[in-house]
Amino acid sequence: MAWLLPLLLVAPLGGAACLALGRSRWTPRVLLASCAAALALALALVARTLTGGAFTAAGGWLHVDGLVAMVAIIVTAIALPCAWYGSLYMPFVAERDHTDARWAPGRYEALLLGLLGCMLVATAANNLGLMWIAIEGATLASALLVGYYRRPGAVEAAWKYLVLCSVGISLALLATVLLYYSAGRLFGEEGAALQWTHLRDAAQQLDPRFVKLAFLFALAGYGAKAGLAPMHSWLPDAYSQAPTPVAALMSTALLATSLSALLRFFAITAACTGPAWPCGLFALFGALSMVMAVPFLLVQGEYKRLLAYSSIEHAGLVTLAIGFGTPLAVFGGLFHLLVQSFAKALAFLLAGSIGRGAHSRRMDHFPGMLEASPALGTLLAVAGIGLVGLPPAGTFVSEWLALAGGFASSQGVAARIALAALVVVFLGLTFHWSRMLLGRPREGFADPLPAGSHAPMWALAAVLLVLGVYLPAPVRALIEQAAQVVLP
Amino acid sequence: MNLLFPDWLPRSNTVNLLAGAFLLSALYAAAQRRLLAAITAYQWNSVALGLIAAVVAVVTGARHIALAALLVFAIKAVVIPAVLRRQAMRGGGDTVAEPFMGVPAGMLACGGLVVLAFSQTRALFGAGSSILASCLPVSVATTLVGLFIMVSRRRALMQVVGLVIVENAIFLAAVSLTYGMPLVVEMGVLLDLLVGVALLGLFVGRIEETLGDTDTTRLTSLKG
Amino acid sequence: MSLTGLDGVLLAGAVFGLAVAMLLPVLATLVPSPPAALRHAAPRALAAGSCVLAAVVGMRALAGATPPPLAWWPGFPGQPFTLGPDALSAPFVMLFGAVGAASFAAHAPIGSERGASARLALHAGFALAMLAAFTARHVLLFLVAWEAMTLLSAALVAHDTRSSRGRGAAYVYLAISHAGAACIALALFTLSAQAGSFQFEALAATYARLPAAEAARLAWWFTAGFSVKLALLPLHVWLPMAHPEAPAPVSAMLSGVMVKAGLYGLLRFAWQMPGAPPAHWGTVLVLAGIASMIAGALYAAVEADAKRLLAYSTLKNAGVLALAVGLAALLAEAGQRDIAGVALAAALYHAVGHGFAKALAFLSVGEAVHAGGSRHLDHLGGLANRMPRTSIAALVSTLALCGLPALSCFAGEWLVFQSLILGYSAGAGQLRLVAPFAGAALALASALAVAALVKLYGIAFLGRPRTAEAAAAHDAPRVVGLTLLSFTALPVLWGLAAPVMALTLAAPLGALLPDFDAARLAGEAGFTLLPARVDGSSIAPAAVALLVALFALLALAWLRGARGQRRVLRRAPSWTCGAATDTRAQYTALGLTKPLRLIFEPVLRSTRELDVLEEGSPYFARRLRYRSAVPAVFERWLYQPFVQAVVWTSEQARRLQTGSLHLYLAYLLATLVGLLLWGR
Amino acid sequence: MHAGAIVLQTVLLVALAPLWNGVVARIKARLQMRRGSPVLQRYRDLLKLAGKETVLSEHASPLARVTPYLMLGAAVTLCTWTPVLTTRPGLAFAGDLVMTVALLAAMRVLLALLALEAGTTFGGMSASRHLALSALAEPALMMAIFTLALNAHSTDLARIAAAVEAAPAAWISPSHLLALTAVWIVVVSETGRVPVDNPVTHLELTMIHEGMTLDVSGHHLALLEWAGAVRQLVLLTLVANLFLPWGIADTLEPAALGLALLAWLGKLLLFAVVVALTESLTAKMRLFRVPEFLGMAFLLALIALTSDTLTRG
Repeated sequence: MAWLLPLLLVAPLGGAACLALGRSRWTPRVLLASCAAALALALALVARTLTGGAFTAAGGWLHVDGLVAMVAIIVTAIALPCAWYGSLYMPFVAERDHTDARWAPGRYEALLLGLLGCMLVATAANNLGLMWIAIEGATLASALLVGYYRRPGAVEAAWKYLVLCSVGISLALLATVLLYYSAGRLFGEEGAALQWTHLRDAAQQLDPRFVKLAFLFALAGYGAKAGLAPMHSWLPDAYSQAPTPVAALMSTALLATSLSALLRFFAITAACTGPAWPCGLFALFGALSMVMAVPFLLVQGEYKRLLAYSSIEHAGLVTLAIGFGTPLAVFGGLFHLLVQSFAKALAFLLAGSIGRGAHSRRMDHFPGMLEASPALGTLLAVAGIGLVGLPPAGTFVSEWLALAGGFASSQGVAARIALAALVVVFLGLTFHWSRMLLGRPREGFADPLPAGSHAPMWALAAVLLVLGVYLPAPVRALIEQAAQVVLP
Repeated sequence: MNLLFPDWLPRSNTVNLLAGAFLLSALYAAAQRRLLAAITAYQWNSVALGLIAAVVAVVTGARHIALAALLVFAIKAVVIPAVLRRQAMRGGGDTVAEPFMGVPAGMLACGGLVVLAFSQTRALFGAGSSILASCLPVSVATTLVGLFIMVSRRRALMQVVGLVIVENAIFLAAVSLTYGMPLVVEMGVLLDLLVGVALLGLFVGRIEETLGDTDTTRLTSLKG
Repeated sequence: MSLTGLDGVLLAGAVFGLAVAMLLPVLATLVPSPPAALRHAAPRALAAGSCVLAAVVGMRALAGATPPPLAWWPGFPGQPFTLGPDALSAPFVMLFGAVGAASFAAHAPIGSERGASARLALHAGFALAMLAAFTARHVLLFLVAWEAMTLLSAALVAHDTRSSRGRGAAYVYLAISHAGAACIALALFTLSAQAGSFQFEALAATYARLPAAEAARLAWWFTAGFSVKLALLPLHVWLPMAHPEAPAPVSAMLSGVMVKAGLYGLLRFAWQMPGAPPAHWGTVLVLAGIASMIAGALYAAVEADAKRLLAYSTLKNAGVLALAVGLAALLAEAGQRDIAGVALAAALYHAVGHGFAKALAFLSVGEAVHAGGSRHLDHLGGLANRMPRTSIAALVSTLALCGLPALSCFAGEWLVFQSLILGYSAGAGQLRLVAPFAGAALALASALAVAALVKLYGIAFLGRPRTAEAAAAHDAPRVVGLTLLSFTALPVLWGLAAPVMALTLAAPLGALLPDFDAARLAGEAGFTLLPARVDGSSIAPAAVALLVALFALLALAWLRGARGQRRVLRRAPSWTCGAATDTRAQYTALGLTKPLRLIFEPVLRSTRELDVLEEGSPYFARRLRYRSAVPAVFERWLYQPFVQAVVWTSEQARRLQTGSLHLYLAYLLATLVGLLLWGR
Repeated sequence: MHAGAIVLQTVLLVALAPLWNGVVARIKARLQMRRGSPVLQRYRDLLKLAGKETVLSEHASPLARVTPYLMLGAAVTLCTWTPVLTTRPGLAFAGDLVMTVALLAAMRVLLALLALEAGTTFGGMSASRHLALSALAEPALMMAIFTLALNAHSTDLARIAAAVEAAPAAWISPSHLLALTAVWIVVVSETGRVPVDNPVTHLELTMIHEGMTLDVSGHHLALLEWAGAVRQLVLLTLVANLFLPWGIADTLEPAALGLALLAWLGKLLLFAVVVALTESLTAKMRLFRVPEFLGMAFLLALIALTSDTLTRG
């Protein structure tokens, strides 16, 4: 409880400070400090949740349970390395591309922290309206970040992102309204019907017709935000155009946040109409996303677009796993949501160093990384292992747990389709990776960033690999609590 | 609490009337070739929305709805159209929206969407509760129409118009179904909407300065 | 970790030893200036020692001492990981230990410091994964080990990061193996879901209780998956690509042990767990085995790359294994369980015997290739006089792989023939049709393999060196040479003491065919090998070896008597009918088996082109260029079309993402409409 | 354990091996209206070679010095379990059909390696041809005897002989005759006789077996020659006693043994006549026709096997 408000406030305050500081050598430090503080507070929150269980705060506006704690950890634990890397990367880019000439100083940091704050609020919000507002805020902040470099591509990507996500968001608002209405008669005091906890507890009495309608709109709306096919179209453009640290954050933290928002609706619907119906829809969209990503992963020239499609595939896998509805699958899905974030963030951060070093975003322009730069090459290999899900990366275990739960469930067909998709994706990704890692390196490739920029990536890699061979009890308990929230 | 079942209200007919006007203005916007005309249509749409809000406020006597109505008038019927108009002027005056398909075909499509929306949402209500009976279908229909506008127009600004129409529709649902959400929420929603439109305007500007005009069909450099 | 009994300690020692050996070189790179011993010598010795421990565990398990499995809970859902050999995995663990020890002892550091320690670390990790794969008793652990085994060996295949051949090989290997692993995992998880447990014991219990149709479906999934590792036609393409590219010590483990992991999987998951293999399983395996045998031997015979040749010979022997297992299944299906036992014994015995021989072959040929500076046989030659230690090992392994009596590959094939004949005369169902062809195929394949291996040793080690490097070749470093020589004992022992050794397979045989009495495989005093029938035929490899030696000595004595004490041996230039020829007059590797290539032209479809570079007189061109290649049939006609189809489809599908915002909005609208229409 | 029988048949085979060649040569000479060399000439040659100085190529490896002894050792070992006079050869437990074929293969391998020792053109050439032909001959031989083994339910040579003898009807069964033809072709090629090879020529374009020993001299050559002779006689004995087991003794009574000895010698003489006739009547075939010849043998053997399956299946 005591940890919650500071956690939500530290980021916005830091952002304001950055804005105030402008171009000062303190600005990056403030960014790092607030990210670190957020991570520390999130850890404290997890400890609180594990010991004390779920609790509601701020007069029912905020609510913390396993899912919240887990997503908060994902958000903050990814934000810190990204910010760390960015503090080395963005200045380099600025002086190479003169971006800051067109851009008020300190605003990158401010926007990043604003995004972080919005995501945390959206995660911890109990009031669905508040959650909606926070996610909309996150969308706006990230849209500005996507357009950070004002080159045509960036503007185009930002425009598509903004338009598509705004539409999605407004559909989500309609969903919120419908849910609110479906419970309108139940609760006396105004606004109680917007509180997720109330709705969950009273799910049985809700009007299923409206709940279903609400879930459909939420699926389309927040689904678009989470990048589920076929609402995913904005995603490759945005991820490939956004500054590297931002892309890393969006493909992991923002994805987790939007999914958790969707999961709130899912939980209520499952409790109201019985799990079969929403599970079916989840499985459908999950499998669709995985299959849809396959061709773009097979035939792809750009590294960051490849990662974008891979994150569509992973989001699909998580959704599908939850759609399976068996405890094992849900556990696997949430575990995958957690562990894939580290793999993806690592892969995106590498895009910065390697892409800038090779002056290209095309994969065939940086072969032989293992030889060109053993450190980056090794990290790239680890990232690849994590993305395709090979041991000892944690994604291996999570993927198989998710599918293992699936084979047993009523959606065995979807599980088999997903397995096939995974295999083909493996073919595609291993092909691209074999070309990036091996072969004769290009002349004059050099890691453009100081060696310190490897540290955050090593940290991500370490977590990824450790979670593949050992799952500490607290993490396991956390994931189990989160699974409890999704499907009690 | 019986306020929630205002069948006996004579005013419900006015609400129905306004809801019809709301939908019509949306369709009118969808039928426009000219940008400024579409913006005007949106303005009427917002006015209808504000009136509905006002009526509901009177009916229920809920203060925050009255406030919401005022806000709607202020923001949706005045500020946003102004912003959009300024953009449109900067974008070369009374430009043409250049629809992909001709107006009649577009109208047919919109009609189909409206029918779909009504058929899917009517079923949700019993014979009674007339306000709801008209408003939710209208709002869903308008949502689809707004989306259709976004799909079928080349101009960036037209897509903004479609988007704000969608927002209106949802706001209609909020007001009519639930007699308004908690005030704070509505504030936030409106604020976000405002910022969003401002941002969209900003990016329309950027598109112009990078592409030289606002034909969004040219924004296809990122593919595959 | 629960340590119980000597075996538990030994196994734990092996596992931890390999783990440390894997981590040491990595950690050493973190130290600013690590001592060389820490980077290579120490981990190498440690790994070799751990493999010896593993071998001991395997032998004790063969003797019936199976420790309660080690348990460790990594925190994932489900039961703790359990690790321990049982009767079935025992022979494989023993094989792994023996070959592993040799391959680490022979793993001399080559090239850059960094590369060498990286290779060693990967090698140790690969060994660890393989040990875990053989001893895992837990679904998740098994899959982790299985995939790690593939991944690490693929990394070793691509250890030369600049070689595009290595990259292609590693990719094909990874891709096909992963597809296979997916089949395995599908079956395993379906099973564990029904069992509600990840433990093999529970799986077996459930598996046996499943309705026949479902059990059969699972068994076929397993078969598909493990056939990839066993490299049965047409899933074999990765093997001749990948095995040669790895460093020689690793190739030894790949060909000698890892291929047998496929056999282990087939026996464990398609036979032991369900109690009996599904219908037609035997027939399919026999046919696949026949095809693999002949293809492997044929391609080996026309191959000129030393290590590829050995890889193809592995393909041939994998075929023999599949044939034996298939026969066993057919016989068991027909109720001839004692003959089925003979076939199974053949499979297990040949698995180990071939493992020894092939590992020795790869180690020694690897040394020769390293010394001669090329894998191409035509760049070697005359090494026997330059690398005596290596050439002895190479000779023994070559003769063993030829299936010559009293060496490790003979007894297995003999048992196959026995089961063929007995099964035929027992009139066992389809066997009456299959047996003759199987016999013919086995005989043909062996004869072709003989040609291939004679070429290998004859061209590389005998005659005159064909290049300066080969002429300047030196024998392997002392440790490696002694390793090779001492490892030579294993294939010899496995051949000479066949009857005794066959008895040691009683435990695994009992695990598969409970009512089979393995003691009947050996005759009186363990001197003769029998097909489990007293009235059948028998062989005594040791006796044969003794007789040959005896008569050879008699001949020596006779000559001594015939010619007294005159000096009789004189060295002189080779006699070429009076002409003085240089080394190029020797037959080339391609030339040596050209007649075979011509005979089997219709199958091989090899391409030959001859162009005259410099005309001399009309009948004698001064310089010619002769090219000859045997096309890769399966890649061209089976795999390339598939890949092309997939890529083409993807190209088409990419049109979904045209970049048009309106289209994307239309997707959203359509989704919404669809949901409204059919969502509820 | 009748050690006597073992020693007897071994000595018999080893001693008579060179003689058979002499007999064939003599018959040929007579057919060509020549007096020909004396029947015992071969023994004299062997003794002379054994006494001669041996020249070894400077490129030869230590293996080259061992091979000749191993060749002879293997050949003689074959004699210990081949049924010559009786269906109860003593050492049957040590070797059977498969072991016999494997030992023959071993000799082939050693010979091919020996040919490659000197690093000369002829060695490689003949080794190459040798490998190609034996790659077809070995399976054909295997198949042919396999046909009998299937009927005898055993790969034990003596049992096969006994089984064939016990079932006279089997002698004229199509499969039996086909197998006999196949095995005869194999024997002809294995022993390097016309029409596959010509033992007296040294013309490099045609020679196969002679080329492999081109660089071998002195006592090594003597050992090789003798080993070849013994191997040839063993093969002939196998044909004689497995396919046409008339007169072979089931017991060890002297009378039966004597009869068996006569029958055996008679069959060998018959073979000699046949070989001599073919050699003087037919010409050697082109080298690249030989594979077809052997392929035919393989095919015949396979047909024999399958027809057997179909008729008795």
